[in-house]
Amino acid sequence: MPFKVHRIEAPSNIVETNVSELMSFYKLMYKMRRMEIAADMMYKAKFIRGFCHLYDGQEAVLTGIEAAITLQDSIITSYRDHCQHVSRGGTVLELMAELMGKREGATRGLGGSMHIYNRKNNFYGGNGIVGAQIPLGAGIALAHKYRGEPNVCITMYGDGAANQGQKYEALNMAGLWNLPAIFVCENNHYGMGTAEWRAAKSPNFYTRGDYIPGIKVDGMDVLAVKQAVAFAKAYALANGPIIMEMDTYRYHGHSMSDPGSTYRTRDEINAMRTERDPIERVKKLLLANGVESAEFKRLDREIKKEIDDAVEAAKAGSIPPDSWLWKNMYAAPLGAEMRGVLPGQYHAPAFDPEYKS
Amino acid sequence: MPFKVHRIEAPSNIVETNVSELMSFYKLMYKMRRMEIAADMMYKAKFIRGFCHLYDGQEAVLTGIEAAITLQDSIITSYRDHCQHVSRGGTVLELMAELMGKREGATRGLGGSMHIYNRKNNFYGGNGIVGAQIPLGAGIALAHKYRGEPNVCITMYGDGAANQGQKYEALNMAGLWNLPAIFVCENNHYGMGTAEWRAAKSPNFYTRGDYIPGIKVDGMDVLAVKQAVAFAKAYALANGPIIMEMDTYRYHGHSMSDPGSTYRTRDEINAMRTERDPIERVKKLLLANGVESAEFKRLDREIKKEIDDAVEAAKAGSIPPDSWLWKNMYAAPLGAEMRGVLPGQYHAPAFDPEYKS
Amino acid sequence: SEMTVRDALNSALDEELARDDKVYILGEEVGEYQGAYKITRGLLQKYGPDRVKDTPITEAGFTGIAVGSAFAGLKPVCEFMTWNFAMQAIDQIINSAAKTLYMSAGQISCPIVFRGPNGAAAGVAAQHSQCFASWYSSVPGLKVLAPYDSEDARGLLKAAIRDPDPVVFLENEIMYGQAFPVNAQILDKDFTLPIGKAKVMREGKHVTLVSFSKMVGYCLKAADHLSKEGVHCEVINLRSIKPLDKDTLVASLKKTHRMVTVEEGWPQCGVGSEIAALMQELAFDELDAPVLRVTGAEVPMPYAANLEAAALPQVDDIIKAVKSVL
Amino acid sequence: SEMTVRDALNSALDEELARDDKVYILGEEVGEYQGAYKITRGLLQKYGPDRVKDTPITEAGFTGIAVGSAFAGLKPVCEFMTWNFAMQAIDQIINSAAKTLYMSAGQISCPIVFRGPNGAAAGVAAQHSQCFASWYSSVPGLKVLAPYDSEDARGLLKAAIRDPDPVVFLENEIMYGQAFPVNAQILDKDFTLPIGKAKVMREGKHVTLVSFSKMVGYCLKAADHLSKEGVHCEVINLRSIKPLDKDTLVASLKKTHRMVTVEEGWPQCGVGSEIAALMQELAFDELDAPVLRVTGAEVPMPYAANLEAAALPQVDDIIKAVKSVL
Ligand SMILES: Cc1ncc(C[n+]2csc(CCOP(=O)(O)OP(=O)(O)O)c2C)c(N)n1
Ligand SMILES: Cc1ncc(C[n+]2csc(CCOP(=O)(O)OP(=O)(O)O)c2C)c(N)n1
Ligand SMILES: [Mg+2]
Ligand SMILES: [Mg+2]
Repeated sequence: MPFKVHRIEAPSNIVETNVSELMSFYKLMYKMRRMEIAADMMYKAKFIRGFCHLYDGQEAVLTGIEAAITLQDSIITSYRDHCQHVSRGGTVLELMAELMGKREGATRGLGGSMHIYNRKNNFYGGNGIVGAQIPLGAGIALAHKYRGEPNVCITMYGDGAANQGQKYEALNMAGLWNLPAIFVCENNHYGMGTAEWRAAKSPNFYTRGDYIPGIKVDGMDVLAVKQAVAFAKAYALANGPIIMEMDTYRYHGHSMSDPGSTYRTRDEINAMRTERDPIERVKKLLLANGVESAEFKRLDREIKKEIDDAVEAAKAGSIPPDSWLWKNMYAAPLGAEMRGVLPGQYHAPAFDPEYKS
Repeated sequence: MPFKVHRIEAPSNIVETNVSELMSFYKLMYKMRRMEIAADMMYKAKFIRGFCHLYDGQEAVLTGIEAAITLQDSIITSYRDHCQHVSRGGTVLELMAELMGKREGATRGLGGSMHIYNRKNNFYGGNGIVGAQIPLGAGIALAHKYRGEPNVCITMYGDGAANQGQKYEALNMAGLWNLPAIFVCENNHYGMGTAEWRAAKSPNFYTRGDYIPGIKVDGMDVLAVKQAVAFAKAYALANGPIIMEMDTYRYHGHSMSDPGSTYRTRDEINAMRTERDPIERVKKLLLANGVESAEFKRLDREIKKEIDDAVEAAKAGSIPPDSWLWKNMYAAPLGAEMRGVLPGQYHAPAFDPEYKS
Repeated sequence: SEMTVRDALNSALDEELARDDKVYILGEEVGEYQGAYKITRGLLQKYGPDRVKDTPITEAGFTGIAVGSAFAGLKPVCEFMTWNFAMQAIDQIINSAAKTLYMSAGQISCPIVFRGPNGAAAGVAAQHSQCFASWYSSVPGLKVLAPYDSEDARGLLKAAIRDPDPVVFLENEIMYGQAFPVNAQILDKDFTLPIGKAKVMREGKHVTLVSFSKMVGYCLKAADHLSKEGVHCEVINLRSIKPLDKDTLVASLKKTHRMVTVEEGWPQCGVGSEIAALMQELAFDELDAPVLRVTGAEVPMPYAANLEAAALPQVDDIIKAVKSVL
Repeated sequence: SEMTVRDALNSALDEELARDDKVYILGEEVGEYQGAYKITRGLLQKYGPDRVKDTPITEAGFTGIAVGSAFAGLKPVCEFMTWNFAMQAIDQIINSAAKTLYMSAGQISCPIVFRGPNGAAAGVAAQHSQCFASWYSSVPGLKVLAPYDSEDARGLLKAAIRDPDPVVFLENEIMYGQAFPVNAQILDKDFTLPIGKAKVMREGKHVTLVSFSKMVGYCLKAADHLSKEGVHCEVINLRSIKPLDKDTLVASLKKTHRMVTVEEGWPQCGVGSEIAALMQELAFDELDAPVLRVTGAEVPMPYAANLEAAALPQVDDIIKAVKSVL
């Protein structure tokens, strides 16, 4: 699938890669896949509660992005944020423990599935409000520019979110101020149960920035994603915002309460899995380039074990003490007293991001 | 100035008119002009308080719109809403009295300058929140369609409002649902003190609907406006939403606290007045077509007198009784009691749109 | 017979759609998906896409559209997937829906119902667990209702849809699946409950428990438990948070002389604050003890189950509060 | 010497821009136009367009951008032309700014000030006159400040900008032009006031008047008047509405045993409701009379001057309320 473009010239369709890069893609994507499948199982086994939005099917998008940027570049996304945790340097254990509400979790059991962050490595979450991350991402880009850093902010959102008004407000300001902002619409073709064309009069999301250039990419092809994001990063640093539409697919339902099969056909899902799966695609390339299939067996086993171990360790984790309720509401609590459930119960909130106590 | 279009074929540039139609335009526009000038004077004389946004300079837009639609079609606009009151059948006295906070006012002294309505003649106000009228207008269009009426809703907003996210949300839904909605961007080139190009990365407002067709019209030419709106109404009834950008100009500052001369040059304002004034333009046409200049003298005197009389009558009006504070908060008050300023002071709100008591 | 709150809401919508063709429903996933929480199940099939409209995820826009259509004479029921998302649209709810009748001197009314689940569900963390009862109830021009059981759900929703004013209707996701007894009267297609009236769910003489929505059930449980210890609580289900039924509250206070309010929302400027302020203003001499507020803890909602439980009132907390005013 | 509240705010902004290059201002008309109410006068000229940024009229968008930049380490001062317009952006203030530090387990802080005029100005009617003090003060994670005079304006705004948490800063348009005495300490470039502490503006023994923003002046006037009749009011300027300085309030109540709260906002679930609820909860036995609330009337703000006056607390109302608790 060639790039489609809007108000910009397409980058080259010719990509250079090598076995070791492809291997690293395979490993990361396979790990994401297994992690999400494990989360699905743990949810069904009632170790996880609340909302839980899985990323399997879409792995090439994030993997390609990460390949084209550095940890000095920023990422912000929606509630579908598990895989950013690992791509930005977190562990599977931290993710699993978070989903299970354990103190070992990425956000200590405070945030849950939708609220994962890694400030150190410029991952800004995790946002449960559809569309809200879009201006936030533009603001992070503004901070990069303000400080004169050679970095961009990647803002990821769905095809459903693409209709949000605040997206247009953010695009306009990003354009006016030439912010180094890359807006990545992960078009998995459904926002919950609503097909893109039922929610968007124009589902050509790469053109929806109107006066902002756009590029449409096969989001199931990690090499295409990497190529396009590298191009977009250079563009954004030199000129300002750009929109990328990643054509992708979520295998699971929207969240755990959605079987994901009432508004789309089994055939559609199966066709995606068999014809466009991003992991199989890379695997095929590697096999064609001399990697033995035994090597994959070994790798897969290794990764599965990593996930299984993380799941077990997370299960064995402990729940956060009740005193943590009162931590990190304020960076400067200033002696404030917050009220508990009962009158007379006042608590002094503490700033304690290390959770020392 | 020819029509400019976006995703649609332009209507004909050839307009038919006649002396009597032009005369009616002249009268309405001149009345609007004098009324706004009177409001300016009354404001400066401290008979009017708070916000007061004048429409002089932009008269051809509303006049042309009204000429192309009927009172069964709906209009909604921003806080710059004085002239809709008279174009939709209200009196100058009602408007002036409202500005002075009198019980004889269009909204009985409750609404003030920004909140004028005429429900009977499908004028929905009057909205003080920039952009909020845009989805409201789409909703009124939805009601027309829902009931199978052959009518459109005209939603008027400024170049500043054109950047609002809720506009994009409303456009998308209007497009999805083929609503008979005409979105009229009155581009007077400034939103308060901000020139259009400082607020909008793309100030081609007629193209900002992207997938929604648009047409740019000389908003200082009442005949062009009429022609284009008639075209747009037919289009909207058959197909759904359309955007119209009216190139116009406000002679006054944004509101009474703005001299209107810090962010634009006197030269610019003077050039507009001398070269593009919508009233002079119609007058010239009429003079060229045999109307005597004495006739204008007579007319102008008549209209000025109407305005002066209205101003005097408004001044002589009475202030609303304090008991009106408690009217029309609810259509069905259900025996509720609302609290006054002091404890123990409870008031039963009444539904009394006739203000009988 | 029994009926879940979900079915109560669903049947109320169904009957009102049937009764008045100006009534229509719009919101995210209300149609083809049958509702995120299945409140609108079957309605698209029965009434078609003009009456049951799926919207994009654009709350400000579709709320404005709904309000505009109400100005123009339709009677929309505007579903928010949860009330948290209505913050994107709150300007339209307050500045357009609540204020226009007044600003237009009675010309333009706004017969609309805004509904959806409010407050905490289970394990959905800080951005999905806020209670908006106090904010909306502060606004003159709005009516604010919160059903507890299936009777409330049917009677209040049908009353809200028939009401000519904007109504904020606060449901609770956790209650959707709960079944309650219903009788023929409640099932009658013209059954409505009066807006602005609280219901005494249980009579008692020692202390009055006041709450709304899910917490009414907790109060009833606490009352049950306390009655075994000889403490008889009067339990009031507010039903209407605006207008607030101060007469019923004062009457009960005159009887018990003690009051505890219970809500899941944050304490500061909460519904309990208003009730406490009102009671001491209106019936100072009747109070034998302070009106105590049991509330959600003053924290953004944490995710972990134990912390979530600690952040919300439990039956035990209510019992403790009651004991402390005796 | 004297200084207007406008100049106090302006000088505070100026000094904080000079002090910390992470501080920047954004909002509608803050730059070339010099501020709709001229609070930012001269700052664009002095600090340039990267530090003083004009935005389009897109509150949700620029608030989100401001919050995002704060997450990433900048210190934005986000001006709302009035707080009414912030309803379009309230989701970003609550769900992004207030909750993220907590949700991120202390990783991502949000040092931002949201500021602008709040509540009623003169003759601007229902959509432009709402007081948001109670709503914002209900939200854990926010700090909510409301200056009264020039000392407050300087000291609280500078403290807010230096504070690492999101601060909602509620000004009053009518106060901008008022001049107040200032001394060298107040004018010092490192003058800040503590967040969370109320100020006793006037000592008294008969009754405590509690208010914030413009109403503090009305309370002082009422106290003046009453003192001539031998009634000595203690006047408390809250300054901080979240956190609320309950210690100062209780201490005063212990002295006077009577309290009247005054605010321009609506009564239900207002700041006065919270204070009344708190006082009877924390100091029931100290109350010799109910805590009375003087508030804005429960109506959308009408336009006509006489109705507007009737809808807002006047000095006379405060005097009446005081007399009724004596
Ligand atoms: C403002 C808001 N409205 C509604 C929701 C409920 N909701 C959560 S995700 C979602 C669908 C989003 O679809 P899309 O943007 O395509 O992202 P995807 O889930 O496909 O990744 C909805 C409606 C929400 N969280 N926030
Ligand atoms: C949401 C919101 N933000 C800000 C304002 C303040 N304001 C009132 S009018 C205006 C300028 C609008 O300009 P434009 O849309 O071009 O309309 P015009 O006044 O030129 O007719 C601003 C910023 C407001 N009323 N509402
Ligand atoms: Mg999607
Ligand atoms: Mg303009």
